[in-house]
Amino acid sequence: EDVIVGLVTKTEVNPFFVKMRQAADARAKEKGVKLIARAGKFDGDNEGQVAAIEDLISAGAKGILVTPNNSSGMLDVIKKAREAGVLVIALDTATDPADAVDATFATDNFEAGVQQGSYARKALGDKKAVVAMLDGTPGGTVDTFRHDGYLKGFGIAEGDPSIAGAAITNGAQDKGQIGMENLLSKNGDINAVYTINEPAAAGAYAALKSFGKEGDVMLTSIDGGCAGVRDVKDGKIAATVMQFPYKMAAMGVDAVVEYAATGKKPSGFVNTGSFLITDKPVEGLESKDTAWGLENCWGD
Amino acid sequence: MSAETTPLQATGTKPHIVLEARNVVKTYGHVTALDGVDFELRAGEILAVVGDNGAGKSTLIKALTGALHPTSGEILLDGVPIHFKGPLDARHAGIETVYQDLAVAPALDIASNLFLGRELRAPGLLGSLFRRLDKKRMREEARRAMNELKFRLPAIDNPVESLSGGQRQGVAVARAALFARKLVIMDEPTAALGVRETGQVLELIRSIRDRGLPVVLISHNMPNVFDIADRIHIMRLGRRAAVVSPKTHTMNDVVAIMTGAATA
Amino acid sequence: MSAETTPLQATGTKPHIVLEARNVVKTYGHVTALDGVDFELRAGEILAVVGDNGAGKSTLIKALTGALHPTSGEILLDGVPIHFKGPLDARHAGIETVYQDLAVAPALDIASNLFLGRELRAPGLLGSLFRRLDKKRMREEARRAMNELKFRLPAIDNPVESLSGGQRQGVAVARAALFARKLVIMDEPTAALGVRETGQVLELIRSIRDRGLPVVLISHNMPNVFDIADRIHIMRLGRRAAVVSPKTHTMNDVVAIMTGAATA
Amino acid sequence: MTTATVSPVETSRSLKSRILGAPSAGPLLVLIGFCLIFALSNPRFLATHNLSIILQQTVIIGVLAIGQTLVILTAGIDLAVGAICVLGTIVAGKLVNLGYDPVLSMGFAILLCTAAGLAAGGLVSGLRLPPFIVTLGILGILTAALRLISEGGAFPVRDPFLAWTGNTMKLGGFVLTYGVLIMFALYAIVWYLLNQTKWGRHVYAIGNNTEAARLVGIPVRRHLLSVYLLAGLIYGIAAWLALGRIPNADPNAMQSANLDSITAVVIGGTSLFGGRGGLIGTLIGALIVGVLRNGLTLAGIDPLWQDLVTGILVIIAVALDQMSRRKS
Amino acid sequence: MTTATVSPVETSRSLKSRILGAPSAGPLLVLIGFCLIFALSNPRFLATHNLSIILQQTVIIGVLAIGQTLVILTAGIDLAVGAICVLGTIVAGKLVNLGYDPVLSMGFAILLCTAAGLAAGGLVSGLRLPPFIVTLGILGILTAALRLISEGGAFPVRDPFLAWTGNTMKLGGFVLTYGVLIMFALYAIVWYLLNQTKWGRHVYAIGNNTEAARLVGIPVRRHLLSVYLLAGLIYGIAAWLALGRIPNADPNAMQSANLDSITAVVIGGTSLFGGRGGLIGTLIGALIVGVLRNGLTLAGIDPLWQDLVTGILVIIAVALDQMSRRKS
Ligand SMILES: Nc1ncnc2c1ncn2[C@@H]1O[C@H](COP(=O)(O)OP(=O)(O)OP(=O)(O)O)[C@@H](O)[C@H]1O
Ligand SMILES: Nc1ncnc2c1ncn2[C@@H]1O[C@H](COP(=O)(O)OP(=O)(O)OP(=O)(O)O)[C@@H](O)[C@H]1O
Ligand SMILES: [Mg+2]
Ligand SMILES: [Mg+2]
Repeated sequence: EDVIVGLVTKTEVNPFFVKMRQAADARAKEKGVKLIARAGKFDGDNEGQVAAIEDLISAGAKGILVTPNNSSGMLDVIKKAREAGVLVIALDTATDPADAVDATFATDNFEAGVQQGSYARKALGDKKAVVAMLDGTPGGTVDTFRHDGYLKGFGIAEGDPSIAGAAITNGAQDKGQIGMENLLSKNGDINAVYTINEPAAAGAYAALKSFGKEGDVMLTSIDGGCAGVRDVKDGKIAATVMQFPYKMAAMGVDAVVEYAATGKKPSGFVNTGSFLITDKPVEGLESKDTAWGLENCWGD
Repeated sequence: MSAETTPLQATGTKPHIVLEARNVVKTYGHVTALDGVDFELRAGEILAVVGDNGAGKSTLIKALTGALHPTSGEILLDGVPIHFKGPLDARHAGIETVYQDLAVAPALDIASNLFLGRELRAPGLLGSLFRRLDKKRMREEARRAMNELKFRLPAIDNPVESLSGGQRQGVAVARAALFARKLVIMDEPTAALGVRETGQVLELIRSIRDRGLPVVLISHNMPNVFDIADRIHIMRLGRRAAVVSPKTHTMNDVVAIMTGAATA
Repeated sequence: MSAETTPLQATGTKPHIVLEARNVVKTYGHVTALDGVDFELRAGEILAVVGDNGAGKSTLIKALTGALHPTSGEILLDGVPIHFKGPLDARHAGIETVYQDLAVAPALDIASNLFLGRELRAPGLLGSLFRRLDKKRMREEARRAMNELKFRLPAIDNPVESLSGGQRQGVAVARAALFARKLVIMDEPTAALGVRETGQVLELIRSIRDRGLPVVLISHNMPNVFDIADRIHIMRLGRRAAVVSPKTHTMNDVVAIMTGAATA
Repeated sequence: MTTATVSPVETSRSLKSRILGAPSAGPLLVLIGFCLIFALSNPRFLATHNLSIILQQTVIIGVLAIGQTLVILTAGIDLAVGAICVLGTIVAGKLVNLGYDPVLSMGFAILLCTAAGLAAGGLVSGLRLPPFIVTLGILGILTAALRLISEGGAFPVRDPFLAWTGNTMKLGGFVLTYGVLIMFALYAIVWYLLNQTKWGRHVYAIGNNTEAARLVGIPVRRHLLSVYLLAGLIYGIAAWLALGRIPNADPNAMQSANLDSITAVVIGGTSLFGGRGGLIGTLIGALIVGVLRNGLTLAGIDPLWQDLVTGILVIIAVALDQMSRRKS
Repeated sequence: MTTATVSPVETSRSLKSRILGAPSAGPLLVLIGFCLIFALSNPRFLATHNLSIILQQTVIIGVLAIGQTLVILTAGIDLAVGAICVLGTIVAGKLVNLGYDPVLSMGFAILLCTAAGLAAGGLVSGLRLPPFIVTLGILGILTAALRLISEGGAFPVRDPFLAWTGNTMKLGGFVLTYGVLIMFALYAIVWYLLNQTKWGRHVYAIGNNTEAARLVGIPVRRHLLSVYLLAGLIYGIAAWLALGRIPNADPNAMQSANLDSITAVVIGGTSLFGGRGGLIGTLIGALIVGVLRNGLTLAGIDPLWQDLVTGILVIIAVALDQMSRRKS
């Protein structure tokens, strides 16, 4: 019988997870194992993810890779899976407590937010900042980490008067655009924009352009998708923070294959890293240029 | 005022008036459906209400049963002014009505429609504590009631929407007859009925009167009206044109009043 | 087969049969609504169809107009077997019908309902190219048609749901009369009508016949039937019990056949 | 009409025709059909453990769909099912985490859900607003309120009472959670209410012809109120069941509960126009959705294709049901 | 009935009563009321630039809601609006990026959307399936298909023709995009179809009483097919407008388009039971939603609270409309 690797991502709506699944699929084919993937329906679909893990246990998966929608949402079912002898690895988002899973291959989203925020602050120079926050889905784990990280990196606290306003984008470009337009209508002095991900940034750019302000606003993002990196190269986005879903997925599949063959389990937290990508580096912040970014980006 | 107060006793020869309307007006936008209509139903009588199409007959009886709120005017039950908030109040007062549109739920079966709003509960704990319906008894009673009307019907648990027009009307008529405690109002109850079934319904109306309940019968069928009515209330243009007795007036007289060709 | 073929000429004394049904059966589950019914409508006649409630009259005419598909049996128009796929085909063949349930769209206004499915287009380019409705003309024609029936109606752009029962029926009758080219079928067209309005509709039926179109009239009103019909088709239990002439039979005879107390 | 009986009114229909004519016969056959196909594609599908999993996965949507069925039968629609249920999980979780008695906390949360249902019912019946708008508005209000109460994030709820519904028991070799039993009990109770009491009759009558219901003297507004209230209570109980499945309160959970519960109701053969359908169909509808999801995963269908296959199968399911109905 | 006229049938109603009685009068007053409140809370709201922004934000949902109105008027519901529109953006974008002629690409994409509408119409009218299930199924199928076509990710679409609808022009000091003009033109055309042609009459008749429509000889099935087909065409045009707003094809866009478009229709006073309502109301409904979102941001309301305020205001909007209607 085939070795079955289960993959449970947050949603199929976010290209980040789509790419993660594609990478896992490719790696599984390479290794001659079978990948069964499932996803939640929306950010926060804990029930959908729990059901997915249950189904994968039923299907006889050897190992399950999961990007939990929230860090404590599926502790019970993970426990059930491990008790049934299934290797469970958290990808992208750690569980709380972290040792609920066998191992975690993830980025530090808070740190990624800090990188985005620090860059924006430094790149603005000594200009007085007027910030717009384009959030994802309030309450989501990643959303909170990135948002808080950005503020920390920017050196301001929640509720700081330099924050001109916020909008909920659900990480979608259409909502990103509408949110940005309305915030610009409200305050034309906005000169720094946080975005939860690159689709939201694409929407924000469309709005900035229609206001003729695309040149003088510090638009930054997180993800490192190739479309996003190209936007950085084209100067639409000033900088983005790249993550490595391919890496996480491939490492995850490898670990399951190894476990199936030898019974050896990985353990602990493996930071797959995040890099600031920009063609306009600022002093005191390590960054890579878009040429490097395009080589290492995910997607196409 | 509760409608349950003891009826005033009829004094002298003046008969007791069970249901009365005074100067009732009902307008819809710029359409005046009732233009100050008066109405009197006496104890123990069959009162026919006749009039051209659109004369306001249905609107009048809807105003009487609380199915609509008159723009102005007064309605009295047993001489006491009442304000029905809806048909439920009228039902509580013992008034049963056959509306012209029948008021049936097409997807429900015949028995359910017959007992709609007056369902029977099972005897004993099942009924009182668990509020269980007595479906069997309702089915049986429904069958009995429809048989009494000599209606040929398909199975009693067929939905009403599968019935013929006359059969459907039969269900509505049987319902009103079954539950009336004070008076019955029927808006064109025989319009869709065959000759035999019409006869049965007229029979039924007489038997209701004989039980002591007055009946208001709206009908366009003059022979029927003259056959059965004690008095005839004639509507014209949203008003009462006249009240006549079938003994003193002919059908032609009544039609003439209805159409405005004559006055009473 | 197109229904537009030239009618066969009546040969000899045998009158030409316009619409015919042979041994039509319609069952719903275990209910047999039509149990092998035959039917013949002759050119230029008014044929009354009578029968108890549930005898199958409405089912029969629905089978004739394609509104339902018979379980078995044959239908012929001008002697040619036809298979109406739906009421649209019957309409194309020039058959207009007043259904017992009226078939009106309650939220649409009177004029729209009168012209439903037969809307008039504006003259000229507006109509032919832009397919614009001629609302003004439809309103006027509708007003004229309803006035002809001497119906008292509120404004012609009131929705049909705000009409009285009889007024609504008037709209359906006027529609059928306005558009018939071959024959008219009316299922209890006067059930909800007042005395005056009934007279008008009977008048209308006669005038349709005088235009050369045969009319099928379903009615429970024996005096009306005997007043107007050339022949009477009597339904009983889903079959044709008899076809009689009002000249040779009395009302009592007909009622007796209907109820099974006698045979023709 | 021809009847051979002496009495003009025929006796009741035969048992066979009643079963075949029952509105849930079609969906049931479809459910059985799907199960057979999945069993053939992967024998693990029929493992008692897997069947038990499917039941557990059906619990939340299954229970929410009871309330949705009630509302839809009155010709309404409820877009706040998920939000009200999440309200229950957040409030109960918050209170317990603050140290309040778990039973009281859960009770209070369920009460709050009932109140939310009552508010919806009040607006629908009192102001006669379209249920779509009322429940959409309540969805918006609750979405914001939940974020505010939970201070933006999900939090774990660790309490044995709140998690009790997730505990398992054995029933003749079959492992069930108490949640599954509660779901079946709720179906039984509401089925009884709908089919064996006056209250249920009136739900159907109102949905089928509101004006007729009013004219025969059914207190339509009060009745609508009671329907939404009961629905709210059921959503509150669903919150308890949800905590049993996932001991975690998340303001962003159950966003697809609206569509999922309506889907179960419609697949189960209940009309969105009200007055026609039933609860058994809804249970079957919810199971069909659960079986599809589980079965497709076990069959190893790529998730990209799962949406597609589910879309097609749902259409086929309803088409088969429709055809079987037209035949009878 | 008392009428002073000689003719028994009265003449048409007065102009005043027709305007006040028009079904969209209520929503219009609500829209004006909201605008006034927002203008008072922040003078920037009335800046021509901001008003123009609101119009631009309304374009996509506004156009999708035209198709949704048509479907709802026939007593249906369309859950595939967003998916069909995204199909258009992805196919057009993909083809252009592959080097095909932009006009032909867009034309082909619109054709494909029309075909999707036709498929929905075929299932609804041919197999007589509930529109809810049919469009839900198509939503699932398209969701999967879109991901397959786009290989999961969004991609930029750089073509002046596809982006043309986003270009601006000045109209007396007011900056408008061509997209906004196309939206108004579509409203005008479909309004004409609905109100001035036989086709539109029949849409209302079918939604109001399908059986009556069938009996008077309206070819109901064929007509339903044409409605879904036209809706699909409109969703295709919306795809072009969407590319004008964001020159980026994203398979994950428009997730909320179903709910948003239905909301616009219902706020606009069209009944979900079909046959009652109109297109003007929908336009106003879409604008109300846009104005709320923009106005609340300009008023500085925290986005966490915006859902709450929007929920309340939507209920109030419809309540006011309802009351004004009951008065008249
Ligand atoms: N809801 C309404 N809106 C507007 N006009 C109405 C409404 N209901 C009734 N009318 C009008 O009021 C008048 C009286 O109607 P009503 O139904 O009382 O007549 P009726 O005497 O019962 O007639 P019929 O014999 O045809 O049943 C009619 O002209 C009708 O058009
Ligand atoms: N859709 C249906 N399903 C089941 N039974 C039906 C259906 N339609 C009609 N029937 C039955 O068929 C029989 C004939 O009905 P039909 O409507 O033809 O009678 P009718 O002669 O027109 O009666 P009426 O004078 O009351 O209008 C009735 O017993 C009716 O219950
Ligand atoms: Mg009347
Ligand atoms: Mg009939």
